[in-house]
Amino acid sequence: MNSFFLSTALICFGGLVTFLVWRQFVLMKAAAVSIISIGCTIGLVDAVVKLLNPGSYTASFEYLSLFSLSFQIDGLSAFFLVAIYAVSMLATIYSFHYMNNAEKALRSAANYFFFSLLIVSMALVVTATNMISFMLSWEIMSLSSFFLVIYDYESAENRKAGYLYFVFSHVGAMFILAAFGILYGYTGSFSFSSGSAIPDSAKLMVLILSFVGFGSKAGVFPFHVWLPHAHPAAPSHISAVMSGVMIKTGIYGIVRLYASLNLHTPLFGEIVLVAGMISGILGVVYALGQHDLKRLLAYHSVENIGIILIGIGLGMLGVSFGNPIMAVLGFSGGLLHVLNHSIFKSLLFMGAGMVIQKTGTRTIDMLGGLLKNMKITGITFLVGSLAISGLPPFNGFVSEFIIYLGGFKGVALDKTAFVLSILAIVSLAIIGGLALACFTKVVGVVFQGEPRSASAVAVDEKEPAMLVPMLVLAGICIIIGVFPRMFIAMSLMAVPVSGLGYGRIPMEPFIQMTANISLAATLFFIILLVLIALRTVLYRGKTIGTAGTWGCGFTQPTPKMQYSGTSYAASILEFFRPAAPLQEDHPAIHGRFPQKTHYLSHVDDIAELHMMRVVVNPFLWLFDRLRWIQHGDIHLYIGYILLAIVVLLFFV
Amino acid sequence: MNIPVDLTLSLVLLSVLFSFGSSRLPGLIKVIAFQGVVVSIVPLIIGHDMTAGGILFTLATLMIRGIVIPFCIYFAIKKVAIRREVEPIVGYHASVLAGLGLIVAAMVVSHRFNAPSISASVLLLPTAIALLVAGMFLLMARRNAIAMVLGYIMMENGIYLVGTTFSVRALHIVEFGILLDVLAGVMIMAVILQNIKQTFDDVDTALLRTLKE
Amino acid sequence: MIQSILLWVLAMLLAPFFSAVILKVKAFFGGKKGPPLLINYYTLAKLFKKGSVYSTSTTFIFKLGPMISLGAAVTVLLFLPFAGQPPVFSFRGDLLFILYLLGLGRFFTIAAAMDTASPFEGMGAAREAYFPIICEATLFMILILFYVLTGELSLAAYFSGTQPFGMWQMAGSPMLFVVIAFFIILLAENSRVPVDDPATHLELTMIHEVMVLDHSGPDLGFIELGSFCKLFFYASIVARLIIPFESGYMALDLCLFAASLLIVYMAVGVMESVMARYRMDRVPKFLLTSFALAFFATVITLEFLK
Amino acid sequence: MVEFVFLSPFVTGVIAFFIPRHLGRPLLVFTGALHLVLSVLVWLRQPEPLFKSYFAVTPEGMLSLLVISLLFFLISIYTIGYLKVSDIKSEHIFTGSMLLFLSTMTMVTLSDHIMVMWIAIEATTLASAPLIYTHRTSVSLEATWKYVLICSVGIAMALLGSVLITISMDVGNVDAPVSFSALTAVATRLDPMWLKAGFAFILVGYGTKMGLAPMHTWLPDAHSEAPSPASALLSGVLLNCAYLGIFKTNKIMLAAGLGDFSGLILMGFGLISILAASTFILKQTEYKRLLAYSSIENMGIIAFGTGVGGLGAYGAMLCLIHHSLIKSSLFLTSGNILLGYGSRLIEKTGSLANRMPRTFVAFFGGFTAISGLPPFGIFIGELFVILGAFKAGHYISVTVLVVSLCAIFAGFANQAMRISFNMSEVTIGLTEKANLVWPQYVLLLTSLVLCFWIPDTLYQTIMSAVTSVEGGF
Repeated sequence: MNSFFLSTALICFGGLVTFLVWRQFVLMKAAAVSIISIGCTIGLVDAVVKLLNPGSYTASFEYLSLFSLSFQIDGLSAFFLVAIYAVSMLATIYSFHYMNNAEKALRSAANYFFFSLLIVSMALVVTATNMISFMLSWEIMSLSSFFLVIYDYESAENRKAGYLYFVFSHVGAMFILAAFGILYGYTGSFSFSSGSAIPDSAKLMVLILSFVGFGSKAGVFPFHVWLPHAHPAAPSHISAVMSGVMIKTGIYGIVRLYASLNLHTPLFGEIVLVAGMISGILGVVYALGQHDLKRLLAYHSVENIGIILIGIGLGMLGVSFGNPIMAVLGFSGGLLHVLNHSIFKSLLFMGAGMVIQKTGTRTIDMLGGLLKNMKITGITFLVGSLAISGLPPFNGFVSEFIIYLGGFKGVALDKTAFVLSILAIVSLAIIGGLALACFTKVVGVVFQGEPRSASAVAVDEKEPAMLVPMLVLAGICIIIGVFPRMFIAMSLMAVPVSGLGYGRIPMEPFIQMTANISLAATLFFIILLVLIALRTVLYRGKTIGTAGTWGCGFTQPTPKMQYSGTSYAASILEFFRPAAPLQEDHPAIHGRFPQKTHYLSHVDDIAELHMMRVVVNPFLWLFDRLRWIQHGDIHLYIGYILLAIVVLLFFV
Repeated sequence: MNIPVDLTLSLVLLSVLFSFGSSRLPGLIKVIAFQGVVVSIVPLIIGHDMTAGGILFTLATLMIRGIVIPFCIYFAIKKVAIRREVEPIVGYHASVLAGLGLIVAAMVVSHRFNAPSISASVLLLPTAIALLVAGMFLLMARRNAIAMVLGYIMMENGIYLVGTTFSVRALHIVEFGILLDVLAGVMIMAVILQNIKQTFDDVDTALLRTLKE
Repeated sequence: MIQSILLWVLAMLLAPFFSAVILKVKAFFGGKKGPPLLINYYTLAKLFKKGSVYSTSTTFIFKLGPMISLGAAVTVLLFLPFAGQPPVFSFRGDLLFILYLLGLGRFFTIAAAMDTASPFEGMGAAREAYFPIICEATLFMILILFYVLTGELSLAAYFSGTQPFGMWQMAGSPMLFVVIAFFIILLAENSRVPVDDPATHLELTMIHEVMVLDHSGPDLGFIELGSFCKLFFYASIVARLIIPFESGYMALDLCLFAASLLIVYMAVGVMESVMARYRMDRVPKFLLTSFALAFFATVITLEFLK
Repeated sequence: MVEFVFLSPFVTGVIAFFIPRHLGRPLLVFTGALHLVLSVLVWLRQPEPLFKSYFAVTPEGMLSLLVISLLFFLISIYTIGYLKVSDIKSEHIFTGSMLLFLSTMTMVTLSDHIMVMWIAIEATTLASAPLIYTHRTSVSLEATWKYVLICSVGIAMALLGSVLITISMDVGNVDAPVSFSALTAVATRLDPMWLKAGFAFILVGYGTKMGLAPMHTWLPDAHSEAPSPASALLSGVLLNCAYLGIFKTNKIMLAAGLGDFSGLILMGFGLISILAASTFILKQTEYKRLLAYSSIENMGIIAFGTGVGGLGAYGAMLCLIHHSLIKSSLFLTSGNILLGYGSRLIEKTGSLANRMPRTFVAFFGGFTAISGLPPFGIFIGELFVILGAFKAGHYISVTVLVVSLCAIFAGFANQAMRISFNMSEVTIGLTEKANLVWPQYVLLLTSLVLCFWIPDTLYQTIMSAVTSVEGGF
C-alpha cells in the first residue's frame, strides 16, 4: 500500500503547492501538472502491478481512537485505479495548455487543488473497505467535483448546473448512507465484508437503496438529470475526468456492494439490466437531440453507463441462475467497457475542449470544416467517435462483443431471464445504431463540410500538451481494439472478487476469443492496405481536378445551405417523440415577400420534466403552507408552549 | 382538612376570576398584588415546622410580591401614562367563563396525580394548576403588554405555591430562585416596556408582529 | 482452405454479374432489350480508367470512404460459406463482427457524404443513418432465433453443410417469416425499391445514390463494387435459406447455389418492376414489419422449443 | 476553586459597565483569555468546588465549558474589529452584558444543584436580553420582548419541572441533596410518575431555550436582530447550556430506567425541530435567519441523537461540539457580510466570492461544514446519529430525518450559492481586516482537526459524558 499512499500524498501536494506560487501563473501550472502527473504515474504503475499479480493489500488507520479507516486493494479496486490514474494523468497534462487564463490565476490554483483532491478521493473511494472511510472519501469526491463544476460561476447556467449537481450528489449520498445504515443495523459492524450474513430481504433493500444512490452519481436514467448540466459547465479536462472515471465510481459501488452481499435472487440483476437498457437507449436518443457539443457527450455518458449496466446485469443474472460463463462474460464485458468508455470519452471531451477553446462556441450548428485546420484533433476525435459507436477494430467493439456473448448465453435461461436477455441484445443493437447516427452527425457537422459561422474559420492547433494526450488515448483505443488480450485479462482479474462464488476462471476461451478478434481486425487492415495500394496504382498518372461541390444544378451554394445537425437528427427524433418530446418554435412564412423567420428546437428530458413536476413542486408547495406557523404573534407562540406541555402530559 | 388554608386558597381562586374580569390595568394590578400576598401567606399557615430564618424569608417574599412589584408596575404606568385598557383578545365574560371552566378542569386533572401525603389541603394542587394556566391564559388573551407581564407574575405565583407547599426540600433556594426570577424578570420587562412605550408610543403588542416569515 | 479462398475470389468476380441480372429483369418487364449481362464490368472498367475531380470542401475522409466501405464488404465475404462449403475464416461470434464491420463501412460512407458540404448528400446521409438502425434490430432478432436453433454464433454454423435444412426442420413455418424479413432487409440495406430507387433522377428522393454524387473515377468504382459485394452477401444468405438442400457433390451444389442466387436476384428485379418507391416517412413502417416478422418467428419457435 | 471561573467574568463584567470604551475592549479580550486559561486548568486539574452541594465538575459540563471559553475568546477578538467598524451606541452596556452573559453560562456548565442550574439558565436570559437590544431599533426591541417573555415562560415551566422532581423525591421518600449527581445515584427510588412529569416540564422549559420546535419561535428573531458576535454566542453556546439541563435530566431518567420514555420524547421533538427548520430554510430571504433555523435543525439532530442513544448519543455529542464551533464562525462571517453589503436580505448580496474573498472562504467553508460535508466534524456526527438510529431500528423516523436533511441542504445550498456567486454590483463598505476573518478560520480549522484527530484527554471526557447517557460504540 505504501506506493499507493505515496502517490496520493504526492498528488495532494501537487494541488496544495499551487497556492504558494499562484502569482507566477506558468510556474504554478508547471509545478502542479508535473507533480500531479508524476503522482498519477506512480499510482498507475502500482495499480497495474497489483492487478496483474492478484492478492489483496490492506492498510488501516485508527480513527477517533474508536473506529478505523481501512483501505484495501483487490482486483476490482486495482482495475478501477488503473482507469482513474490513467485518465487523470492525461487530463492533468492536457490542462497545462487548456488552463490559459492568467487573470484567473488564483482560481486556477484552486481548480488544481480541487482537481488533485478529486483524483485522490476517487482513488480512496475505490479502495475504502468500511462505511466511514467510504462515506468520507465519497463526500470529499462530490464536494471537490462540485467546486470544479462551478469554476466558471459567472454564467447563470453554470451556477444552476453546480447547484443541481450539489443537491443530486448529496441526496444520492443520503441514499447510500441509508443503505449502509440498514447494513449496519443488521451486522453492527462498519465493514462491508460482513454483509453476507443478513436476510435476503434486507440485502435487497440495501442493494436497491444503494443502486439509487450510486446510480445518481453514475448518471443512470432517471437520476442522470444533473449530468448533462454539469459536464458542459466544467472545464474540459474536468469533464473528461468526471465523465471518464468519476461517474464510474457509482458502478464500482454497485458492483462492490453486490459482491460483498452476494445476494442470489435474480430480482436485483433484473432491475440493473432494465435500468441499463432504459438509460442506454434514452441516453443516446437525448444525445441525438442536443445542439451543445459537451451536452451531447454528457448524454453519451448516460448511454454508456447503460451499456455497462447491461453487462453487469447480465452477469448478475448469470450468477443467480448458476451460469458461470454468462456471469463472467457479463461482468468482464461490463468492466472492460468501464475502461474503454473512460478512454474514448475522455478523448472526446478533450477534443471538444480543443474545439471550444479555438472557436469559442459549443453550439454544433455554428461549427464545420474544422478538420482542415485541426488535423490531429479531428482524426483523434474521429477515432473516439468510431470507438464509442462500438465499431471494429476499436476498443468499444471489444467490450460490446463480450457483453453480446453474455446476452446470448442468457437466451438459454428460463422465462424472465431469457426475455430480458433478448431485450438486452436488441437494445444493444439499437444503441449501437443510434450511437453511429449521433457521431456521424457530430463528426460530419463539426469537423467536415464548410464552416457554418465566422468563429469556425480561423482555427489552429499548436498546443502539444493538449495534443499528446489525445494522441495517446486514440492510440490506446486502436490497441485495445486490435489486441484486446491483455486488457480482457485485466478485466478478468477484476471479476473474481465480485462474488461469483467460484475460484479461478478458465482463461483459454477468452484467449481464443481475443485471438479471433485480433485476427479479424488484422484481416480487415490487410484488405484495406491492399485496396489503398490498388487505389494508388489506379490513380497513377491520372488527372486529379478540384472544383466546388456539385449543387445538383444550383450554382450559388453557401455554407448556410449545408445539412445542419438539427435536421440530420430530426427524423430519428420523430421516431422517439413520446420519450423525447421535441419543442419547436418556427413562425410560418407567409405573404409574397416573406419576413425574416427563425427555427428553434430543443428536446425535453422527461426525467427532468417530471422530477420538477411530480417531486419538487408539491414538496415546495407543502412546505410553503407550513411556513405560517412563524406568524409573529407572541400570544400564539406562548400557546405553542402550553400545547407542547399538554400533549406531553398525555404521555406521562 | 385545614380550614384556614382552604379559605386562603379559595381566595386565590377568587382572585383568578377577578383578574379575568377586570378590564382596567390598575384593577388588575391590585388583584395581582392581593393574590401575591395571599399566596405568600400560605406557606406560613400550612403548618411546616419553619425556622425563624424561613419565616423571615417568607415575609420578605410577601413584601416584594405584594407591594414592591405591583407598585413599581403601577408607577411605570403612571410615569409613561399608558392607556388603561387591557385590550382583550378574548372578551371579559368569555374570560370569566373560561376561568370557571379552568378551575373545574384543574380540580378534575388534580385527581389524576397522587398528591403527596404532606399536602395539607385538597385545594392546593388545583389552585396551583389553576394559577399556572390562568397566568398563561392572560399571557395569551391580553394584547396589552403590561397585562401580559401580570399574567406572567400570576404564573409564577402558581409555581411558588407548588414549590413552597408540596416539597419540604430545598425550600429556601426555591423561594429564592422564584424571587430572583420574578424580580429580575419583571424589572427587565419593565425596562423593555418603557422602551416599547417610547418607540411605539403604546404597549399594544399587536404592533410587535413585524418579525415573521 | 484454398478452395474457400478461390470461392471467395469467385464471389467477388461474380457479384457484378448477378447485379446485372436485376437490370435484365427490369428491362424485360419494361418490354425493353436492356443492357448486356456484363454491363457492370464495363462500367467498372470505365470508371477505373478515369481520373477524378474532388470538391474543395472535402478532406482525406472523402477518399477513405470508398475504400473502407469496399474493404468492409470484402472482409465480410470472407466469413460467408458459399454453397455450403466452409468459409475462409469463421469463429464463434463472427456474425457480430460482420454486422459491426458493415456498420463501419456505413459510418465512412456517411462521413464521406458529409464531407462534401452538399445539402443533398447530407439529406441522404441522415436517411442512411436512420433506416439501418431498425434493420440491425431485425438482424439481431433473427440471430437470436438462429442461436436458439443451433446454439452457434457464426455464419459457418448456419449456412454450411446441411445446417439450413436442419433449421427448417426445427423451426418449420416460422422460417418463412425469417426469409421474408431477411429479404426486406436485403432491399433496405442495398437501397433497392421500395426503400430507395437507384435509377431515379431526383436527388431529393435518393438515399444511397445521392451520397455518392461527388465521387468519380476509381473511387466511384470502389463504391459500386462494394455495393455489389454487399448485395451478394445478403442475397447468398437468402439463397441458402430458400434452397437449403445440398447433395454431397461440390459441382452440383455450386450450380444449385447459383440457381438459387439467380432466383433471389430475379425476385429483387421483379420487386423493382412491380412496386413503386415508398414515401420516406413510410419506410420505417415497412422496416418495422420485418422486425415484427422476425420477432414473431423467434417467439413462436421458442415456444416450440420450450 | 471552581467558582472563580464564573466569578471572574462577573466581576469584570460589572466593572465594564462603568469604564470608558477604550478600556472596555481590551478588558473583553483579557477576560476571554483569563477565562480560557482558568477553564483549561479546571478541566485538567479537576479541582473540588467550594460549595459541593451546588457545583460540580462533570464531563459534559467540562465539554461545554471548554467550548464556551474557546468561542468567547475568539469572539472577543472578533468583537474588537467589529466594534471599530459598526456603530453601537452604548458600548459599555454591550461589553458588560457580554461578560455577564459569559459568567452566567459558565455557571450553568458548572452547576450541579437543580435549582442552581435553573437560576443560572434564567440568568443567561436576563444577561443576554440587552445584547439583542443593542441596535436600539424597533424590530430589535420586538425581538428582545419576544425573547425575554417566551424564554421566561419556558423557564418557568422548567422551574415547575424541577419542583416536580423534588416532589418525586418526597413521594419516593428519598433523602438526598437535590443535585443531579445525587439524584442520578438514587434515581431508581424516585417516584416514576412525578419524575416523568418533571422531565416533561423540564424538556419543554429548557427546550424553549434550546430552540426545539415548536417552542423555538423566539430564536430566529433574536439571532437575526442581535449584533453578530452576540448571535454567535447565543447560537454557539447558549443553546448548549440549555441542552445541558436536558442532558442531565435525561441522565436521571436513564438511571431511573425511564430511558424509553425520555428517548421517545427527545426523538419526537428532534424530528419536529428538523422538519420545522427545513420548512423555513427552503425559502429563506434573510441569511441570519437562515443560520438561526439551521441552529434549530442542529439542535433537533442533537436531541434526536440523544434520544436514540448508543452510537447516536456519541454522534449527538460530536454534533454539539462541532455545531458550536461552526455556527459561531458562520455568525461572525454573517457579521462581515452585513457590514459589507449593509443588508440582511439575501437578494441584496451576491458575488461574495470575488468581492470579499476571505469572507467567502470562511462563509462557504462554514456552509459545507454545517451541512454535514467532510472534512468537518458535523459530517461524522450526523453519520453516527443516522447509523445509530438505524441500529436502534427507528426506520420511519430516520427516513423523516434524512428527507428533511436533504430538503434543508437543498435550501441552504441555494441561498449560499446565491450569496457567494450571483452577480451583484453593490459597493462593499468593509475592508477585510485580519481579526475579522481569522477567528472564523481558527474555529473552522478546529472543527476540521477534531474531525480526524481528538486528543486523548478530550476523548476521555467525551466518552465519559457519552457513556453516562448509555451511549457509545
